[in-house]
Parts: sequence; structure tokens; C-alpha cells
Amino acid sequence: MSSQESYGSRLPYKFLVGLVTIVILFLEAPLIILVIQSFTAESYLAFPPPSYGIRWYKEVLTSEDWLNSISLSLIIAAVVTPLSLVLGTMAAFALDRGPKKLKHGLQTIMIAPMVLPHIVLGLGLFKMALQLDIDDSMLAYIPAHLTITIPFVIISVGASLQTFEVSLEEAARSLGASRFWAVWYITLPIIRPALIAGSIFSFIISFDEFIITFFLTTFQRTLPIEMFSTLMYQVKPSIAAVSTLTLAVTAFLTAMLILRGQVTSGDKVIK
Amino acid sequence: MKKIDKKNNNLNRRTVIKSALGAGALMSTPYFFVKANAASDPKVLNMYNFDGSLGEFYTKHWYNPFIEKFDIKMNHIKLKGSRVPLEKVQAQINAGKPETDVMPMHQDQVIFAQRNNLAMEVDASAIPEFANYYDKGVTKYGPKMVLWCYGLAYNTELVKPAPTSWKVLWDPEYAGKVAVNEGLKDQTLQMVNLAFKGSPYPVDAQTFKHLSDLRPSLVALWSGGADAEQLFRNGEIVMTPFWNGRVTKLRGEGLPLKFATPKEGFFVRSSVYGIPRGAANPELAHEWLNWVIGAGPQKKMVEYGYGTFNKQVEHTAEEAANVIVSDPEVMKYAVSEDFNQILDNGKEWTDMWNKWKSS
Amino acid sequence: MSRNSDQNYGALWLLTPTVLLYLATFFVPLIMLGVLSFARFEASVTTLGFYFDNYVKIFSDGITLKIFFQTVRLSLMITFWCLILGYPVALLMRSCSPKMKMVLLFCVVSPLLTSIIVRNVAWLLILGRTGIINDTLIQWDLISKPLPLMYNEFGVILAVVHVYLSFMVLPLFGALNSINSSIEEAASSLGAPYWRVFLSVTLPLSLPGVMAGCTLVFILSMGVYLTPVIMGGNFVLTLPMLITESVREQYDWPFASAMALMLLLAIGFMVILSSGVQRLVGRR
Amino acid sequence: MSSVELKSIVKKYGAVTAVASIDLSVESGEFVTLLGPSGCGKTTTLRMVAGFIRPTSGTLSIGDVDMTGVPPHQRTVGLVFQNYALFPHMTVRKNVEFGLKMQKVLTSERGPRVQEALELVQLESLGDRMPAELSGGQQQRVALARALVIRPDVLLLDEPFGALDKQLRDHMRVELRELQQKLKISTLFVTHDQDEALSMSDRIVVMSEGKVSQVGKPTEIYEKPQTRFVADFIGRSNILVGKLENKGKTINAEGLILPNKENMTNGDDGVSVMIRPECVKITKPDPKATSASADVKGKVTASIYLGSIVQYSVQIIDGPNLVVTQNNTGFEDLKNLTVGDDVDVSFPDSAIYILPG
Repeated sequence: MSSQESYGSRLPYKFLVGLVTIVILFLEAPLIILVIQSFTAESYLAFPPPSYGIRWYKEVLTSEDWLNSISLSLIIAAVVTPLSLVLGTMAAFALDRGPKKLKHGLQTIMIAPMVLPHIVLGLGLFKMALQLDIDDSMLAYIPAHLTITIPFVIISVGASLQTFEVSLEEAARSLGASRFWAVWYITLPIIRPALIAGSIFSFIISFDEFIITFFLTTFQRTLPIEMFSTLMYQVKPSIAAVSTLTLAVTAFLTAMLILRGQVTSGDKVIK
Repeated sequence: MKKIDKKNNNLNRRTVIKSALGAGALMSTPYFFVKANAASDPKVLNMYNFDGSLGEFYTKHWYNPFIEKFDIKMNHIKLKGSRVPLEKVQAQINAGKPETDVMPMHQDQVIFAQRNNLAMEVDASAIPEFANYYDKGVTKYGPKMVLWCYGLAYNTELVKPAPTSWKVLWDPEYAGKVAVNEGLKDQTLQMVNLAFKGSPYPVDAQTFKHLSDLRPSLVALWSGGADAEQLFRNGEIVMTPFWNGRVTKLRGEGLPLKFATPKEGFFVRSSVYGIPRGAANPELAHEWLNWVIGAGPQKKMVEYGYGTFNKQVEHTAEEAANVIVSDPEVMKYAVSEDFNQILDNGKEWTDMWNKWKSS
Repeated sequence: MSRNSDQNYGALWLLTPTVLLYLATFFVPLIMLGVLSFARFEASVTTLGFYFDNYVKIFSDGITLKIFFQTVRLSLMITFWCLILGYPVALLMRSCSPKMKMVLLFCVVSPLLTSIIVRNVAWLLILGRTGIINDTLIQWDLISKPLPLMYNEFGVILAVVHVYLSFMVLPLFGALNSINSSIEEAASSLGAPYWRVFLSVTLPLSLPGVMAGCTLVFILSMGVYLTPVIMGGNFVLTLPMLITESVREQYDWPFASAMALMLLLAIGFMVILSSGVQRLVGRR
Repeated sequence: MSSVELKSIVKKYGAVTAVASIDLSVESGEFVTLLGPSGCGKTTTLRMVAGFIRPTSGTLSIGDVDMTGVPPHQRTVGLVFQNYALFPHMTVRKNVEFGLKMQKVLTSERGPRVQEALELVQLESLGDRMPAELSGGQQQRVALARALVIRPDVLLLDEPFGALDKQLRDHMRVELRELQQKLKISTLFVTHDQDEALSMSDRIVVMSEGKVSQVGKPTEIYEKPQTRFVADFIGRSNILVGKLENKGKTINAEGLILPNKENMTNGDDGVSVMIRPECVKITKPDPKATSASADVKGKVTASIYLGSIVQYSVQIIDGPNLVVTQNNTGFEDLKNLTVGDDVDVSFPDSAIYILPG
């Protein structure tokens, strides 16, 4: 199963571990700094903070602006994530199971929104939303966010479907499961890690989206907009506190997803 | 339906628990599927506001007193930065739905608005307070307000003697400790011209040659006031061209900063508070403009640190030092800018600027 | 592997909801963009029509094209570093215990969990003139003057690699995971040293994952906007920055649209190229 | 009553014909094997029976009901794949139960039926294992139990032993056949392995290039192949092209003179003669015997040792090269036979089979 035995006892394995430790340090350093910063008692950011306190958490948790924007962002991401997962997975299935000769062309089209600069996509969406009178509402944010999250689901699920053994699905169908239930009971559980990766990407991209949402909002403010407008004025430790809070929430959600994915279809089960 | 009403916000904040409950309640209501701004109501004014202490100032001194006095409601739209996003507002106005009733425009934006017919001409008869305003402060699109100066901010402990010329930026002693403004690159270019040519125009190869000389000294090109502030706080820079209001505020927070008006000239800018074409409530917007340019609200702005065109406002010595514009001696060095040129050469200057950056 | 060889056009109906969504949110804006890119922007006023001004400008203004290639170069460097740093992580993830695997996976994804804006502020505190690294190095007398770690290309690449590493590691891990390790064991039992096994077995077999990860990172890097602004001290220019600047400061939508379409075409070209390479690699 | 009946089934992919008009039936309780080289259309045929592929034309009925356009899940067929296709995320028990769940069998009824199916394949103690924890043979049995538990009209097996090693394969072969006969379940079996086909089937359908070459009992297929392809494909054979001579009394097959025991008359164009290698006997020439006692002489040009048998290539003097296999009986007569040795070659008249057509 693992090549631990063949690599394990050797020098390169230790070398690999050393190398990865450095990479992990690089990945986590800014986050650690950020968490420490959020506990500063000063009114500006500096490292290490001269004094510590929970002043900025108090400020954030008692500020209606922050709470509203956090909840708005969470709601949008919570609506967008499952929708994007469903639509993206459907599309990935269509690309995988559809005619082979159309696959590459269609796939390129389906992931194209990912590469369009958001500011121009933002304007286009805004003009549409104005015409339909749905700007500054969920009816605009959700389709807009879906457009940029679905490509990520298509990519991660599509990659997984490519290696999926189709005979499993056929076995289920021969046992009396219709196409839908065969996919539901067999394919989806097996490609679960990809679904989870797609969900994580969708959630995070929606939660962090700034420019398109900036165009679409008037009175409502999502968290990135709130942070950006705060930052445009002053780099205050309150954003470190907000970030730590959202980091805690999203980290929890992500950890849950990773854990669930691992438990049910970890490598013990899949060769 | 959720309206963001600032009236009882910042002053009496709710407790943590209440807010958390509120957030929970918010999630369970279907408010977000409905647009937040309902059809126009003659008693509701939609206004832009800023973040931070300036935003608090607006709420406290320019918005809430008006709300009380005229018994109306007001919705705030928080700006990201100090500029109205005309790239967005243009689309709204063309669709007949500007998001606000009053919009503060930078002077180049006024020209853009004029050319694209984005702002309505104000009815001067509905603004009798213009009588107390300097003529320079009156435009056909509305009054100019919030005067600010663009000079040199420096760290008093690390820059000695106090600078009097833009050329100090080129001083090798401060190499690697200065920055210039990317966000308002037109002002940076004009500043370079002032330092070496005595006049802000024309922006040409010469200008960029001087900028190239400065290049090794530059730590960064900052985009907004917050960036520059962070550069000062982190000790990355000791001086930069900057605006006076922010220096006043930072000095108040204990930073050893001072604002200098170089002898080659400095810039004074203000914003025109106009009414977008198709605004939902132009009458009330006129009322507010008339009220806000009065001596009372204008005096408050002077106390905060920005200048006014209202003749009746008296300045204390400290206020005068902060706002700069009330001192005729200093104002002799103020340079007038050609905003048509700034707007029309925007692309060309940006191209030259980008070439300079990537050379 | 018995793949259904039927040309299953029926499966395409699954695309309908996404295609309908894209019609409204992507294709229509794209058409608007196309129309705008042929408009003329003169004296701050946009006139619709069929002018090639903007496209001519891209190729003749002496800077847009240059910055476009600079963006490609920057993206290639980011992709390269993501691959160099991501491969060992994916390799280790494959051969470590399931528990460790989860920890590594979480670590790799975690930079995505903070807002891009805030992440960059944190870098400022680490890489700045008085940041942790410079302070420490000066304290240890290793350097006398602070190193320029940010407000340059290095800072931009570092910050972008930091967040896009996960987009490299996940496909890489997927590809490595599907390699039957008995092939490698067979190779090493034949006496091949570990680096040989890696170069002649592991690496070639993981190439589809490498291609997928590189394409993803490259595409995303071509679109970076905020990070160069903050981490590059505005010295590092990318095409998305030009596009944004054109919109924000000159309100010149026609030119911005033309640049955006050019970016889209370039990236589309890359995608097609990489899927072609992937097909070649996959065929073997 | 026939369990499966295919009438003029054709499957085309664009211009390529995968299956060209097949007629085939599996009678109730019968074990029918589709045998052929890869690409002959046997798997396509099986998949059409299962419902994964829709025939271009023709009709297909299962249990005397027309099923031509019916999707797979509405056919009661039990399918076992070459790679078993066990659901990796479910236990053995859940795997077997899946079909019952899909057919909405009551929960209370499912337990006993799963247990029964597991007992049938002797896996009752491994119900809670995951498929990855089982050996190849065990996985194979789970796949079988899973297919049988839904009590299908017909059991379809697609090269089910392909992934097993030789010994296990032989064992499973016997086991499967016993099970099939015990349950009297109609079975359609696809393989390219003639040993499997010959040892298990009631009837064999030999396929080639999308067509049926021959249908018959294993003995018929082996002993009386109807075409040269069948003769070639099933078992080893020497196929010689011959001409009638001597007024039709003998056949001259590439220099070997054989009696025309079938009394072919119209052999001017030539006939194909098959002689199975195991029917030929070779002996070291007896130095004491007179030269007339042996009709045919040859020289060993190659020998392959295969354990229970030894395969020789023998060049007949003035005749063809014959493949000859001899049982490795341990008797001394063949022990020291090596390449280059002269041998006497003989075979009974019954070993000579003249291919029709």
C-alpha cells in the first residue's frame, strides 16, 4: 500500500521529511503571526505585540458591522457551496460520460470563468443585475459566486472521475439500481475526497470573493468588503481578530470535511 | 427587510450575546433575497460614508443632526477608500438607478461626470447658504467641501532639519527610507515637476528621469493612506508626500509626524458634493447640501482637520495650523492643478509611469 | 478497464443547469465585453462602434504587451516554485500514515482559509524592514542592513506561492496516490538507487498530476491582482493590475475589455496546450 | 423455455461492426460459454444482454420477455465482472445486500437472504470484512454471491477468473460449475480461455470477428470443428491442406498420404485436414524391425517440456511439419528423445478429421 517500507529506512525519507517541515513552516508562519497579532492590546499591528489582551475580539464581537458582514458572507458561502457542488459535479459527470470528442472543448468552456479577470466579470454581472433589479441581493451574489466556484468543482471532481472504475457503477446497475441510484450509492461515496476538495474550494472562494461582490453590493457588505474598506482607512488589529475568528470557523469546517472524507473512503478502502 | 440604519449604532452598542443572537436571527430571515434599498421614499436619504474616524465624524456631525432636525431616515453606503467608484456608479446612473442621493467627487471625477452627464446641475436657489461661501467653493454641480492639502509628511525625530523642499526626497541620506504615492500618481508626477521645473506641467521624459533618480531611494509605491501609515508605523519610511488630515490624526495618536508645505509649491484639493442624475430624492439632497455647508457643520469639519469654503467659520491657531488653507501666507505656495489635463492625460501618464516601473 | 464506448450524448443534459447559469453570468457578460472592446474611448466618453483602437493600442503602446509577457514570466516562476515545494509534500503525503496525511492536507489548505488581504498584512510583519526575519538576522549579526524581502518580485512570488501551493499539491497527491507502489518496489528490488526509481518511475507516472497542477496554478497566477499590489509595493506589474487600473482610474472600459479578452485568449491557449500535452502523456 | 434469446442482434459503432447478426439462446439451467479471442464481440454481446449496450438492431429477450430496450436495472440479470467490481466502501455483507436493497426487498427479508448467499459461497464468516481485506478468490466469491442473491433469470460472467492465479482458477472453475448445477441457474459465460470453456460448458459458442463460428457441446467443438478458425483456436492442431488423389481414395496432405475415410468426392480444390497433436504417436525407430513396419518417418526439430506433456515439432520426411504431444508417462521409450533424432510417426485413421467446406 504505502511505499513507506521502500523509502522509510533510507536517507531520502528523512530528507523529505525535513524539506516538508520547512514548507509547512512557510505555510503556517503568516497564520501564526496573525493569530498572535489578534491578541494585541495596541491599536496598531507590530510584532511581537508590546502587550496582549482581547480588546479587538470585544470590538469585533460587539460591532454590528463586523457581525453582519461575517454572517452575510457565511450565508452566501453556505448557500453557494452545496449548489456549486451539485452543479459542478453534474457538469463533471456530463464531461466524463459524454462524447469523448467533445470533452476537451466543453471542458475548456466550463472552466473559462475561472480565468476571466474578476473586475470585468464584475461589471458584466453588475449591468445584468441592474437590468433585472436584483443588485444588492442574494439573487445576484449567488449566481455570481457560483460562476467562479463551479470550475473548481469541475476540475477536482473531473480528475477523480477519470480514475473511477466505471464497472462499479455498472455492477450496481445490474443489481437493480437505476443510473441515479448507482451514482448516489456507489460513485459519489467513492469520489468523496474530490467532492470534499470541491466543497472546500467553493466555500473558501465564495467566502473570500471581493471584486465581483463589490460591484453587486450597495448597502450589504460581505466580510472581504468590510475588511477592505477598513483596511483602506487603517490597518487595525481588528482585522487580525476577525481573521482569526473566521480562520477558526473555516478551519473547523475544513477539518470536519477532511476527517469525514478520510474516515469513509480513506486509503484502507481504496487501493 | 433589513435596513442599515446608523442612527442608533455606534453610540449604544449591543452586548456580545445580543449581537450573536442578532446574527443568528439574520440568518434565519429571508431578508437577503430582497433588495435592501426599497423604492424611493421622500423621507429617506441614501448617502456614502467612510470607514474609520472620518466615517464616525460624518455620522456624528453631518448625518445624525440632519436626521434629527428634518425627521428623516438615512441609509449609509460605506466607501472602500476615499473615492466614489465611478466605474460602478456610471452603470447605475445609465440604468437610472444611482445608489445614492449625494456623491462626493474628486475634481477629476467631476470632469468625467460632466462629460458623461452623470451629475445633475444643482438649483442654486435651493441652496441659500451659498451666500456665505467663497465663490471658489461653488460649482454648478454643488459645493466644494473638505479641503485637504498634499505636502510632505516626515518623521520629526529622524528627519532633521525640518524639510522645506520636495528635493529632500532625493537626499541620499534618506535613501531606502522614502516612498511616493502610486494611488494618486498624477500628484506624484506633478510633485516631481514642481521640485525640478517649478511648474507641475508638462509631464514628460524629463519628469521620469528625475523619478528614475529617485527610484533607488524608494521603499515602495503606496496605494492608499492606510498603506503609507503602515509604512511609517513599521519604520519602513521616514517621509513621503502625504495629505494633512492623516498627519494630524497620526500625530494625535502619538506618532512623531509633521506636515510640511514645500516652498516649490503644494496642492490643495477638495471634493464636489454633487447629486447624481436620476437620484431618488434630489429635494432632500439639496436640503442636506444647504444645511451642511452652513457654518455649524463646517466648523466641525475644521475641528476634525479639513478646511472649508465657508467664510463665517472661525479657526483657532491649532486648527489653522492643521487645515493649512486658512493661512494666506502659506496659501501663496498653493499650486492650482489642471484637472482636464490630469483626466485626459491619465492613460498616457499611466503608460509612462508603468514603463518607468518596469524598466 | 471496460469503459462504456457508447458515445453517450444523453449525459450532456447534466450540463444544462450550469450552462444556463453561465449563459446569464458568463456568456452574456463575455459578449458585452467583446462589444465593449471594439468601442472607442475618447475624452472620457465611450462610443460604441467597431473600432480596433484598443487592440492596436495593446500592441503599439509599448507597455501592455511587455507587461503581458512579464505576467507570463511571473506566473511561470510561481508555477515552478509551487511544483518544487509542492512535490515533496505530495510525495510525503503519499507515504505517511493516514493521520499524518490529514495533518499535511490541512496545513496545505490552511493558507486559503484567511482572506488574501489579511495574509498580506501578516507577510508585512514577517518580511518587512523591521519584520521578524530581518530583526532576527540583524540581532544575530548576520546582516548589517535589512534585506529587501518584500516590495519586490521575491515578495510577490513568495506570497502567491504560499496560497496557490494547495492547488498544486492536491492534483499531485491524487496522481501519486494512484501509482501502484509495487512498480517502484520492483524497480528498487532490481537494484536501482532511490533517485533512479524516482526519476525513472515515480516522476514519469505522476506527470498527469504535474500537468494538472501546473495548469491550475499558472491560470490562477495569471489572474493575481491584489497580492502584487500589496507585496510588490506596486513595483511588480501584472496584466490584471493594468486592467483594474484602467477601470478604476481612467474608467476606460473599452481598453480594459480588450486586455481582458487578450488575457482570456492567452489562458485558453495554455489550457488547450496543456490538455494536448496531457493527452500525449496519457497515451504513452 | 429459454432464459436468454438473441435474434439477429447487430451492434455497430459508426462504420465499425462489433457484432454482426448473432442468434443465440441459453436454455433454462444451461451453461453457455461465449468463447473467442479478444475483440471478437463476445463482451459486447454480454453487455448487450446485461443492458449496458443497446443493439443497433435485432431483439433480445430474457425469460421470454422482450428486453431489447429495457435499461439494465430493470432486467434481472446477475453480472460478475473480471475485476469483480466490489464496492470498496461497503462491507461484504453490504455488497451482497445492495441488490436486495435496490429491488426494495423488505429489510427483514434481506438478512437471511444475504446470509444464505454467503453460505452458498462459503463466506458466512467474512460478512463484516471490507473487500480490500479479502484475497482474490474470496473477492470472486463475494462477487458471485452478490450476483446470485437477487435470484437472477440469468447469470452473466465476464472473464471472472482472469485475475486469479492458475491454481485458484482451476479450483474456482470446479466450484462455479458445481454451484451452477446445484442452483440450476442459466448462465452465460464469457472467456477467451478454451480450458475454462471446455471444462464448464453445456454448450460453447465460438465467436470470431463479430460472428458466431460454431455452436455446440464441448466435444463437438473440439472434435468436430466446423471451421478452420475453430479448429485453430480450440486446442493445438495440425491443419494440412490436401488434395484428392488416387481416384478419390487417398488425400495427399502436403506430402502426407492419408486415407479418404469420409469419401470426399469433390476435393479438387483441396481439403483441410486436421490432426490433433495428442493423437499422433512417435516412437524411436526400432532397429530390429523391418523398414516397412513404419509408414511415416520424421525428424524431431524442436521439443518443449511442459511437465505432464512434452510437445515436439516433427519434420515428416517429404511431408509437412507436425506438432506432436506425448504424455510424459515416465516410460523409457521417449526419455532420451532430443532434437535431431529420427522417429517413427503413426496415428489412427480416427485421428484424421476433414474440415467441412
